[in-house]
Amino acid sequence: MNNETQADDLRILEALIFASDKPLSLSDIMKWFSRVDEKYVAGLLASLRQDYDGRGIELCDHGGEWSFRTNADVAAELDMEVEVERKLSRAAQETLAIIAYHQPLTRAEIENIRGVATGKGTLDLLMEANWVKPGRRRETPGRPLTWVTTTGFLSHFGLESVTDLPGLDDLKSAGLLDRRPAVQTVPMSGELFDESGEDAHDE
Amino acid sequence: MNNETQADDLRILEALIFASDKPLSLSDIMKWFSRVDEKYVAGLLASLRQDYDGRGIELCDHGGEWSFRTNADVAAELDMEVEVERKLSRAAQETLAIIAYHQPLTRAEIENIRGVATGKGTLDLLMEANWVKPGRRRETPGRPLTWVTTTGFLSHFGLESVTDLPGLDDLKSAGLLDRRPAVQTVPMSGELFDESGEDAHDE
Amino acid sequence: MEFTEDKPNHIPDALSPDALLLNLDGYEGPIDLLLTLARDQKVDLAKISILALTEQYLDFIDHAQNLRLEVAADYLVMAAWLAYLKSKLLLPQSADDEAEEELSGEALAEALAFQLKRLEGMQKIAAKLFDLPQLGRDVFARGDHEREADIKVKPIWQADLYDILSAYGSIARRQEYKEYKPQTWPLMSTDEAYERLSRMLGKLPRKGRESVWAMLDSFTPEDLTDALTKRSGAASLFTASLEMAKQGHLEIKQDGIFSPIYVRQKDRDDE
Repeated sequence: MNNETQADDLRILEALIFASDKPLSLSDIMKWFSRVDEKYVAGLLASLRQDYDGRGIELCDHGGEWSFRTNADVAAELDMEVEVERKLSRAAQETLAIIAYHQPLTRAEIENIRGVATGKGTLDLLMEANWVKPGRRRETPGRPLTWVTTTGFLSHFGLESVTDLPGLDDLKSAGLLDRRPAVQTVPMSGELFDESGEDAHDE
Repeated sequence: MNNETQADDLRILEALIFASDKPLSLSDIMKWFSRVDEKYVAGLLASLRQDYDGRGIELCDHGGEWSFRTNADVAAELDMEVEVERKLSRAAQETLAIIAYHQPLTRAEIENIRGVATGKGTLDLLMEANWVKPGRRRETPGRPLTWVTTTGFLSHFGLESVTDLPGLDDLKSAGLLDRRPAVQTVPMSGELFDESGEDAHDE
Repeated sequence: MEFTEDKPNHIPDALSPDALLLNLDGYEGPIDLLLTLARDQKVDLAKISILALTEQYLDFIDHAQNLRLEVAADYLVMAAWLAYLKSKLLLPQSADDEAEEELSGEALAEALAFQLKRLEGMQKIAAKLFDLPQLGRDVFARGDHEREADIKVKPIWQADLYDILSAYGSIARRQEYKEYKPQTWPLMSTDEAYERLSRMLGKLPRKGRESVWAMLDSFTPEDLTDALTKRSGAASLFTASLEMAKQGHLEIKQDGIFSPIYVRQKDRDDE
């Protein structure tokens, strides 16, 4: 692959992501680059991201989907006229945070953490915003559905992956990312409860 | 105006034009740059255009309105072909059948047999499908092109040769010639076609 | 001058029973209220006095007698649980407790503390999450789309042999419905024969007013191979020759029955 071809490929890649009305995954992009391998295109993406580093526009990777976005640090200056979105209720914000930091988790586990029943509307709302989706069923009695966040969530909050969630390490080291009911977290209580089916500590 | 401020202004301008849902005129842009003069902003625009020169995206000025556009010379590369299965039209099926049974024959002859004019598109389509191809020119006035089937036709329809096609008697016994109320236009007689003038548009 | 004390702003109106009812979307349950109370102690949740917290909560429930029943019920469950917890914490731990394998007051208090800490952690992180630059508020995607990458559809034409055969069958069927046309035969008419004869006789060598004798058979078109058309040609030519003789353009002679017939052109006397 000579340099000239690579420069052309970069231009095509740039135009492609720019022209697309939605973020493009590597496999989307590969449709245009069938004659080369994914590793080469991943290299192009990295190089293109480098080109835009620190500019007013950035090439962003949200959960493996690539798009151009304005740089967050010009947000204040940009002060675009934005239709004010209906502010998410505190309950919905909390629920989203709990799903994001504890995923995958069941609705019962969300309720454990929040200490209140979760209205059906809350998860619907988060699903409608394309921030959460049902994940796999937990292989425990009743096979409850789990909930996980989407790439739309990552894209909205400008995160490359869920491991980039703010304060994740702090919460983890404080032991707060525990999906079990509170009483089960007390060390000496362990033997009182049947934990055989529990997979709460898998992160 | 120091360099750092100018770099920041460039970033804001870049993000602004990118995020705008329509091309922005200088006076639009000035709403964001009220503390400086138009000359300065015009300088920023020129500098930004320079930055994008030769990239996959270009900063374009169309009648004093600025926007980012994909570079015209990579636009063609973005177009992609996707293969979709389509059912052959009745007209094309008939035309193909006639060529298969009567080849080599001219377009005028096809029309005589079908009893209706055959659009040029039909033959193009059959050629594109690699089922028919132009044969030799007929050594009659006008030297009309004849049409024949291809080996692609034989392999697609699982035939060893065109002589394997069932005869009219076979078709009749297979029920393919069953009488049904035929509501169709009265076919024109062959003599109405001027052989010499036809196929004038042969490629 | 009247003087009202500012309410501590981190203790919301929820602490007045009426407001509690109105604020249900903000304060959804007893845990939330407990957390608010815990925060009011302005201490690390890990070091919080569960006993003091429990007393405050139970005071609140006592105070809030006018709560709507279904809301109050939710609070009362927690109140009962906390009352139990309080008794556990106050009573000296008996040897029986261990035997009954019940959670000690300390363990329950620890669990409650964890629950509150985790909830607080989640509330804080939710706020932090929504402080992130958000798409459409702080960060923007491209606003205008002048073109998309154009994805052309290339048709892959589908047809099987049956389609082709039935198409051909329908053409053949259509032929049967063609308009009726009387059958015509490729035979030479008398008119054609007359025209042919006079044209060919004109080309024969001439002697005076007459041409040379020629056999009538020789005027039959050479390309007639079929016996029927040959006979019809001969008949038409014979009829035409009789017609020409009658008009005085032609002389006919025959030496005997079934002998060849000869004709020669003859200018009419009046010409």
